[in-house]
Amino acid sequence: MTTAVRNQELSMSAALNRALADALEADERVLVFGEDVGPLGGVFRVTDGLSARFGEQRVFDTPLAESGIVGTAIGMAMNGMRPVVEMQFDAFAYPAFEQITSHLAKLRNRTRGRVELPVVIRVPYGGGIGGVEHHCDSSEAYYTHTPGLRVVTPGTPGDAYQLLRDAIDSPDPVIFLEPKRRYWSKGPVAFDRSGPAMDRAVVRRPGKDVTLIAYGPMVATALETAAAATEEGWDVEVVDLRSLSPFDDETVTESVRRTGRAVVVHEASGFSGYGAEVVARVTERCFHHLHAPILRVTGFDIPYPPPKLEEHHLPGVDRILDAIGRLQWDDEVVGFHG
Amino acid sequence: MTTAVRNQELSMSAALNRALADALEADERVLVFGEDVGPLGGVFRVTDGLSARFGEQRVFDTPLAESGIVGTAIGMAMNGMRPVVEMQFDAFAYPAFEQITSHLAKLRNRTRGRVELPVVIRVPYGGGIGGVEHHCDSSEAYYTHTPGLRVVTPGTPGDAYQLLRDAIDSPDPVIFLEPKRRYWSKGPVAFDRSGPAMDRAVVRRPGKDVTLIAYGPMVATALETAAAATEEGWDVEVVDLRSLSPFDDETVTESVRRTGRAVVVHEASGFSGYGAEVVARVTERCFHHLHAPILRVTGFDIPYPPPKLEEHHLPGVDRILDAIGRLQWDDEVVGFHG
Amino acid sequence: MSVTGLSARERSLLPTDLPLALLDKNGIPVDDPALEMPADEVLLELHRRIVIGRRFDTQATALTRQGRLAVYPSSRGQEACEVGSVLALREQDWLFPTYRDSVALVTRGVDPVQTLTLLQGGWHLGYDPYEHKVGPQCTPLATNTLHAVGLAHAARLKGEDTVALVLLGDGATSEGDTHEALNFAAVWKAPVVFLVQNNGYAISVPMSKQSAAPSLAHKGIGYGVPSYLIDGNDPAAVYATVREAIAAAAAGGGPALIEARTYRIEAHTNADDAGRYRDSEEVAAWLDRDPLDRIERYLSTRGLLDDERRAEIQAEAEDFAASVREGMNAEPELDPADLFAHVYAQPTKALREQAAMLAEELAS
Amino acid sequence: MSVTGLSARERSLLPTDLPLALLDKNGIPVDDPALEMPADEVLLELHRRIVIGRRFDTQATALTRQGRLAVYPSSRGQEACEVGSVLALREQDWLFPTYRDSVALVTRGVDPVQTLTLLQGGWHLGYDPYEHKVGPQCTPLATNTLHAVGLAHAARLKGEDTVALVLLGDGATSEGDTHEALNFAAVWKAPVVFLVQNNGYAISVPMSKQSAAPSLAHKGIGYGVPSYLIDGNDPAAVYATVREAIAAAAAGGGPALIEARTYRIEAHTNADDAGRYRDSEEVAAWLDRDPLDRIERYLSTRGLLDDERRAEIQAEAEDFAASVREGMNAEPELDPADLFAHVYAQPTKALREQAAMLAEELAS
Ligand SMILES: Cc1ncc(C[n+]2csc(CCOP(=O)(O)OP(=O)(O)O)c2C)c(N)n1
Ligand SMILES: Cc1ncc(C[n+]2csc(CCOP(=O)(O)OP(=O)(O)O)c2C)c(N)n1
Ligand SMILES: [Mg+2]
Ligand SMILES: [Mg+2]
Repeated sequence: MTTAVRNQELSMSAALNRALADALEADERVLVFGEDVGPLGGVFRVTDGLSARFGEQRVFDTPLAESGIVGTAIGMAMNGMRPVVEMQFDAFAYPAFEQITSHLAKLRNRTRGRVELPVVIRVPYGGGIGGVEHHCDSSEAYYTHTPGLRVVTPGTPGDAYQLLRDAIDSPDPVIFLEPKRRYWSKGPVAFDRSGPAMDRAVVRRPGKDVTLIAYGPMVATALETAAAATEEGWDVEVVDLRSLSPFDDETVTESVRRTGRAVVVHEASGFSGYGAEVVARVTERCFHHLHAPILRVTGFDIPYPPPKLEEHHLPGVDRILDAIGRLQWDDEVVGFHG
Repeated sequence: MTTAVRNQELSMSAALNRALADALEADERVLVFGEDVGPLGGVFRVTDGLSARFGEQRVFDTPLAESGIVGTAIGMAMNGMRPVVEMQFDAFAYPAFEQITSHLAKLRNRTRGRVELPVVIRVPYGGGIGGVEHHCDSSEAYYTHTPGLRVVTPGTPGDAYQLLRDAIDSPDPVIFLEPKRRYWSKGPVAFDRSGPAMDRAVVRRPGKDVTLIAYGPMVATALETAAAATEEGWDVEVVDLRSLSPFDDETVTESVRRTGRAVVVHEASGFSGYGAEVVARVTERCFHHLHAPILRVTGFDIPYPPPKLEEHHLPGVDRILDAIGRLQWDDEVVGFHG
Repeated sequence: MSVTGLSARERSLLPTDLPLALLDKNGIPVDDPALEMPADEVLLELHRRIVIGRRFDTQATALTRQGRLAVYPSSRGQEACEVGSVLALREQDWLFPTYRDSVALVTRGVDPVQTLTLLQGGWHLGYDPYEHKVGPQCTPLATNTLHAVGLAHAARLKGEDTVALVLLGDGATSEGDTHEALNFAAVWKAPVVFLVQNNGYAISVPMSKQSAAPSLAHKGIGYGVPSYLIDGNDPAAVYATVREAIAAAAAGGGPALIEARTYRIEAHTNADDAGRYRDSEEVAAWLDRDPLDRIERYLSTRGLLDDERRAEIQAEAEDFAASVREGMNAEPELDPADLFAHVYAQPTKALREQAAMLAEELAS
Repeated sequence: MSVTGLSARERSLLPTDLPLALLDKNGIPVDDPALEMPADEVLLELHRRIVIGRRFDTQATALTRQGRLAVYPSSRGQEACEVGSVLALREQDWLFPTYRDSVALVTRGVDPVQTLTLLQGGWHLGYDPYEHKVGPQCTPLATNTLHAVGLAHAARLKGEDTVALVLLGDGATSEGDTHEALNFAAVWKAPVVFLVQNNGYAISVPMSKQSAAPSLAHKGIGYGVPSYLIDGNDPAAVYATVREAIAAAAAGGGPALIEARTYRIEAHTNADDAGRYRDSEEVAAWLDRDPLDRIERYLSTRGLLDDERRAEIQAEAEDFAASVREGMNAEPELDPADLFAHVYAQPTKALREQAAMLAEELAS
């Protein structure tokens, strides 16, 4: 049933569901657990039908405790399992922060490679769904700053499938960030895993004037922006990072050296955010190719706003176009952050 | 007794102890609590003698639970207190991450200013003391990326006193990072709080060739480097950030525009670390004044090493001098991160 | 392992085997109750507030269907807890509610429109916590238990006679924070009452997957906290127990843990599909134990409530619901500039710049 | 609140009022014990291992004074727990120790130099956890409880007959992770034994500031976990209890919680100054309850141990200590390049570059 169809149009949620099912099918060490991932199928239905199909020994609900979920996943992985756990919403992963930071990320190194923890933590993240407080955080920077973790995030249903399969197969722990506002967006999914490796960025749209660097929920927004930018006469290249840690210097550097201008986009607050790393390292490597400082278009430096105000917080096409416009095409000096 | 002496030579630990004593004396709403801060006086003796002097109602040991410490501090602050709590070592603050991130940082905003949380979380951080695993993390970036928190760190005993007094008086929650390798370094302390405001950086050493941006434990290292650099013919300006969040753009930008070159130094891993923000925002603001990309000298992207290897991890004078040397004095292009 | 007998200390900390009650499901007083029956005026007020609370709740659920509320977690079926516990509070006491406790809030006197502001998507909190001594409705599970302990402990340090009542669900008892809060409260003898509304589910997860303990109230003894297991659909029992626990806490007796057995009649929220994890017979059995029915029957039997009075209260509830509808019809006034207010006591320079940028965008 | 009596379930979960023991402080068997006295060979082995363990411990403390160890948390006085629990393990069982449990490790067979590698500052872990089924000595308090539960649950899913024994301190019981671990273990019926070494202090913080419960073992019932309160200075009692708990867990009976009352004779670590928070009379009283004395007296009275045998064991212990001294005199071989190994399964490009940079620095 799973191998016949090679290519299908699926929502991201369905693609993730399919990736979990195929991984459970392919490897009996894979376990899926967390809050409400059993009979309910998860609040976003990503685990829909899995406990019925694979049994409650392999797909199960846990008591309500995130540190407990990650801590026991670590113990299971020590004993040869490959746990895939869900944090119901991004902000609800914070109780697990110690287990993630002090153990999950570090145990391989601390034990000189003797303990391997192939654990995947699925975290629905980001806003744009009208969620009330604590339901829309973008917490990637907390994880990318923690050596030992891989952090990946799909921008398309196709990547959702492939990256999740790759994450589950990875010998390293992976924080798998799912852009919740894109759960219901559809796109083609190939099941042969023929896409680029998990740690590679991809050029989603080639262009020659400016590089737009995006990931997760902002990939679609970046592509929209690129389309709109043609009207202004800008040929925008869109790079989808896919892997936030490690960072694919090669792909990004090649693009920015070619275009000479770049904008990084993310939903999370800008200050000390992931975009800062992108700016810093790309600037180090491309300094003499840059016509203007790399700008960031990000969420403001505020707690995530209530639903009725989130549109003002989230980077959108206009704000990104504005930033592109400030890339000193006529050599005037203006900074986005003032 | 506390007001007679205006200026004294103290270790940073003693200066912090004095700041706590003076704050407890000045304001009866101030409470000091945490693990072992009572009769023992804290594992670094920063709270030495305080419970005897102010009583166990105001300076007390708690059960061993960091989320509990921060969570109850929030409740106490809601009820008019000004709690100053201690996390025994940096990595042991992680269990409190949810309380810090979802409540301490955000409650003012979430309640539209009705709930004010003047809480100070003291966190001994960083390495260089031969500490075993989990005792040497530099976790500043987790906090600086969290809007609503102020993050400050003293580099000198004088600042330790003043910044801690200011932090306790601040209406905002403050993550107060104490560089543990500098606890025993001595320096002059003025008790009149005549130094710059809590959110201002200071130029610790003026120079004209290159700006070295440092904070906390690296301030002393930066000053040493500056002294050594004179032999190479470089006149190095050292900026001590003091406040990591908010960031003092004015002082830093002024310096970098003047020198045209800069290096940021910190102990924490470089990737997605605080230095990235410094590079990104200073580059945005100083792009056309820069002769070379701003470089970072940081800890490697690895878990903190065991004691016998930490010297290789920590930024030291030589490594910083190397970075200064790579600032394209002869216009060759080399990046620190390869 | 062998048990050598139960000490007096243990006896004083363990809950009863069966939930304490004052009224059975038909509203008939139980024999030889371990709790004190509240005065008639209290019972009448419990009834009145439950009627109003339930009407408020159904109104809020209706508002989700009309798109006026982003989401609403109903407490239908749990009104004995929502109302009984709040009426047991004294004015100087604090309430620390969760997202499910909107009915508790309006019972405490919080303006209903302000109560719903969060769920409407207008601002994270619509009311002033200090006005009615009600903490923000808390979403990160169990985190509010620690706030309650801190606030109550501070009150004690200040010599204030304040008790904090914190509400939490069965699922929330599994979080580490609940453990830390019970322990801190016990060690500090903080005046806090923990009321666990055990409504059988944490979203879809049933109690059998949440805990293997004889009851959640059995957790108390592990902290030295006296514990009560009560019938959470009996308004009189909830009121009497919370009242007793508050009096003890106020008298310096320290915290108490109450597990109230109740049931969530609606789905977790309007966005949930409860049919995926429970069947309608189960719901029907609990409808048969309805808290409103129960107190209404008791009061009617006692002759304290007649049709006329019931109609009056119903009318009051309708008025209340109408005011809610009306209030929620108005779009909340929101100024995007407020995004940057209250991040810090004074906006930082960076925030002022960001605010200016947004203002410029909006002006163009 | 009134208690209507104790159900059979409750009875099976609660600990005894007084700590269970087999030998009193003078080594005299207690009357009518609730535990089964281990066989003579086991008692002899307990004694031998305690002698060796103690010698190891004093040797390690001495090494701190010579600067050969960065830090050492002594378990002097706690050897009944360290040795009794480990000898009760079967080969296929796992041990999850803390920083204080070096004696447990060497008793389990971990090489003593590898045991001390962490504290020497050489690498974070000197031994292979899979070799003797011993998890890394855990510093972040209580976090290892969850690892033990996960490992044990996985074993059960795989159909393996493995029990995990996790050690923790009195202070660690206050952390949220302990709560979550006990709860997960109970709900999953995971084969885990939680052994709390209640040594009276968490660094300087005494039990009175840590918990107000009748005992820490009283926490068990709140999870549905059977609990034992035992004399943690009685090697026979520790062995018998852990053995019983492991057998029950292996048989599918689920987890158990054991509180062993013991005492830390030395300061928290060599860096600590215990004089700041406790007096010498207290220490003296506990020296009088010494676990080694106790079992030695018992075995001698029984005629199972004579001076000759004691001398033999002492000699063995001295040899062991000598081998430790020798092992620790050698500087650990450390290659800075290893800093970049094992961060990921394969070093990333960035790490390879950083490694190259360091190599270049070191070469110049
Ligand atoms: C720390 C945390 N984890 C997860 C969630 C997501 N979540 C919201 S409500 C809920 C179930 C809560 O169940 P319970 O405590 O029984 O309260 P009830 O909803 O039944 O009133 C979950 C898992 C959350 N809000 N906070
Ligand atoms: C999460 C965490 N917080 C704080 C510490 C610092 N710390 C190390 S040992 C200790 C006391 C532990 O006491 P207990 O659990 O009783 O164990 P003992 O040392 O007595 O064996 C503390 C506070 C830590 N290691 N981990
Ligand atoms: Mg519930
Ligand atoms: Mg202890």
